[in-house]
Amino acid sequence: MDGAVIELVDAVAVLGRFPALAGATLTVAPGEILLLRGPNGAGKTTLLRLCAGLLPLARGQGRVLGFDLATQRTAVRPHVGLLGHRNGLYLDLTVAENVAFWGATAGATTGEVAAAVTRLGLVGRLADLEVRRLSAGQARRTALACLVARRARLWLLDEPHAGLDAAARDELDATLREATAAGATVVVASHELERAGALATRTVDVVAGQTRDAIGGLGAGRPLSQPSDARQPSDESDGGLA
Amino acid sequence: MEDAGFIVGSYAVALGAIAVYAWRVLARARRATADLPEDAKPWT
Amino acid sequence: MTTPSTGTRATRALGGSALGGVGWLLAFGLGFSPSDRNQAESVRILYVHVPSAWLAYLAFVVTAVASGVYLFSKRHALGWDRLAGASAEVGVLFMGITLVTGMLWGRLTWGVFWEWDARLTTTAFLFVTYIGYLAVRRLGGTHEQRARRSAVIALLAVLEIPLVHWSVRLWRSLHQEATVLRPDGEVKMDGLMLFSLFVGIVAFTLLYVWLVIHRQRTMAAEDALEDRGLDAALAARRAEATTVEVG
Amino acid sequence: MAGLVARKDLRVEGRGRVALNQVLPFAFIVMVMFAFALERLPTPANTGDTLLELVAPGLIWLATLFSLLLLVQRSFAIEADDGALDALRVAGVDPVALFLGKASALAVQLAALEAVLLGAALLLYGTELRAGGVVLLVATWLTATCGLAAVGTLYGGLAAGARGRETLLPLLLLPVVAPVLIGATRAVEAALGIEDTAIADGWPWFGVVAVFAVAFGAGGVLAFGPLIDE
Repeated sequence: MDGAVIELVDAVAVLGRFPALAGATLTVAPGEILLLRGPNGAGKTTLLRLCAGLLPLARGQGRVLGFDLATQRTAVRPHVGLLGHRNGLYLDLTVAENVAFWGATAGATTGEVAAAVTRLGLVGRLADLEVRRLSAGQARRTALACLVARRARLWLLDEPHAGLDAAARDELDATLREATAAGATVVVASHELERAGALATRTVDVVAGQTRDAIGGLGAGRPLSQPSDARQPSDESDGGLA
Repeated sequence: MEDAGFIVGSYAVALGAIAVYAWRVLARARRATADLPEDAKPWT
Repeated sequence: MTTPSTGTRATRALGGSALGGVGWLLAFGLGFSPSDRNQAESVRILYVHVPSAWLAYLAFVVTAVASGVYLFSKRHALGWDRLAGASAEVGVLFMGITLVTGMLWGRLTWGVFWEWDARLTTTAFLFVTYIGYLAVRRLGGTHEQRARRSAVIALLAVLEIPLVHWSVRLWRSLHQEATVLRPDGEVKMDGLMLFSLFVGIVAFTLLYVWLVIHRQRTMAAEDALEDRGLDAALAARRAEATTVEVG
Repeated sequence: MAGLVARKDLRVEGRGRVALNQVLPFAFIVMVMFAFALERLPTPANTGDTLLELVAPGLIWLATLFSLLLLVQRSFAIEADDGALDALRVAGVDPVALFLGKASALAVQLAALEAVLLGAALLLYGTELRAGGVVLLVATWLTATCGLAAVGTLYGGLAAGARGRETLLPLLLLPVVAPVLIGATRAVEAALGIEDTAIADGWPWFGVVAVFAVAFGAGGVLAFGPLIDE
């Protein structure tokens, strides 16, 4: 895939009547691990959902994996993996059953599903445990296993490190590096600078619905003050049929 | 005219309901167009 | 335009003629037309009941057609969605009037307010279905989402009408009650009575068109306001970014 | 793909057993409540059947409709628990397969529930089966189940993400299923020989239910995509 994975030019996306994304311009090359940095409510989640083809493009242009977001946003979805605050799993089903289901939606063979499960270390007794009984880290790894099984080429992760202990975070970072090595591209939205920073090849700031290239890599980025806009509903809530 | 109550009543209900609804629509129209500049009115 | 409103010279003329129609309806319906041989005065209610029923059905046909055009036309013009919404709202109003006047008429003719007659039952069913449609229209989301969702529900409602009518008619045929008179249609009308009915239909049609035009324009104005609101919110959002930068 | 979704729904139900442990008892209780409400009336003189026996088919289908509301809400609750609905959209699962999958899983649960309700009617209301009417009974049972499952999944999908969905679903669904309530009740009355109605009289009613099932099967396949997508 030669061209850029994500090309946004002044993209605007609206939650209800609030322009959560007010003109984001962003280009992501294949194989990158991009860190989207910014306070809560800056529009990070909306940006990820827009790239996953879940939100209509209100204004501006956008292409993901060669698909035009204005007209082909349903076609882009099978190639994208979005991991929000909720893992999108079935709590009553076991780890193995969940990964098998989500893999099957993308036509993965049982071999590929088994490989994904073992790669995320979800083996033995853990594989037959219902997701309801898993720890946050294990559930997060199950969701990642689903992404691997679905062979997603673009990973959009929203606060993936939230709720994980140090060991689980290291595993997560290893998985992301493996994914990019295998040709995937990863975009991580996080406001935890020290964790994600070490991982990212590039950092972009998201401020009040717009993107700014951070000055240099991790080091130079200075912590952003929380914009004092009180009326701003947080867009971190899951975007059902708002 | 016997049963006048029912008959006039039916007219009153029908025309009354239409009048109330028309009034509500016009009031809402006035509110909506109050701060809408002349050009933005698609029907003018 | 001094007072802000959705009115234009055309709608004022239309409004005037609608009021004229109502005046004629009152004059003929209550005054000049004779009483019926066997139903006596209650036939006058029909001059309101029948037109409102026909206009309600027309309104729902307009909603269905407009929804179809919105969904299947390439341009997806929101104007059609607004027409569908406005017509449905006026349709529910007229359907409500049809039911109430139908019950008043039933009270005088059959001595009972509600009669599980095929026509009245279908009308009541349509009334509830389109109240559901209006509830769906208020679900929020962008204008396009609202339009698409409402259009689908409107077409499903149209799919439902023949089914309900068929099953209700079949159901009523089991209990063939021997009422001499059935509401409208079967009631023989001639001369002045037929003219009064005609006046009723003309008056209600004018009212329907006038109401739909104003309702649709109000919706257009509100949508335009929202879009302008979006620009304002966008500007404010962008301004926010600069203040953070400076701060 | 539709089979995949259906198996997933049924496995979740098999694991969680909410329909079995909650919806089924609810349906049974509704039947008992009907009996409380109607049983004390004197038996009508003419046919010798008790009132409950006369209205049993209607009560069965009413209890089915109320249970359908719960099953549909449950069917979309399992998606909403952990954001699976969004994940299904991102996975690019074809809406037609999603609709057919969820509808067939719902149909299986609904069919089982209706069978139990018929059993309850035999037990509580003194309904007797009639050999001749069994074909009509089974035909109506299956067709009505397909129709209700299709329309339930369709309107369930619409209400899934909306605010106030618990109250929106009954408002939208109950009027729409009126033809099934009328048709299926009359057809079952003919099948059971209530008031000595001939079996032949039941088949036009079966026609109504069948047309409803076909119409909303097709309607669902076409309309589910636009309704479920954001």
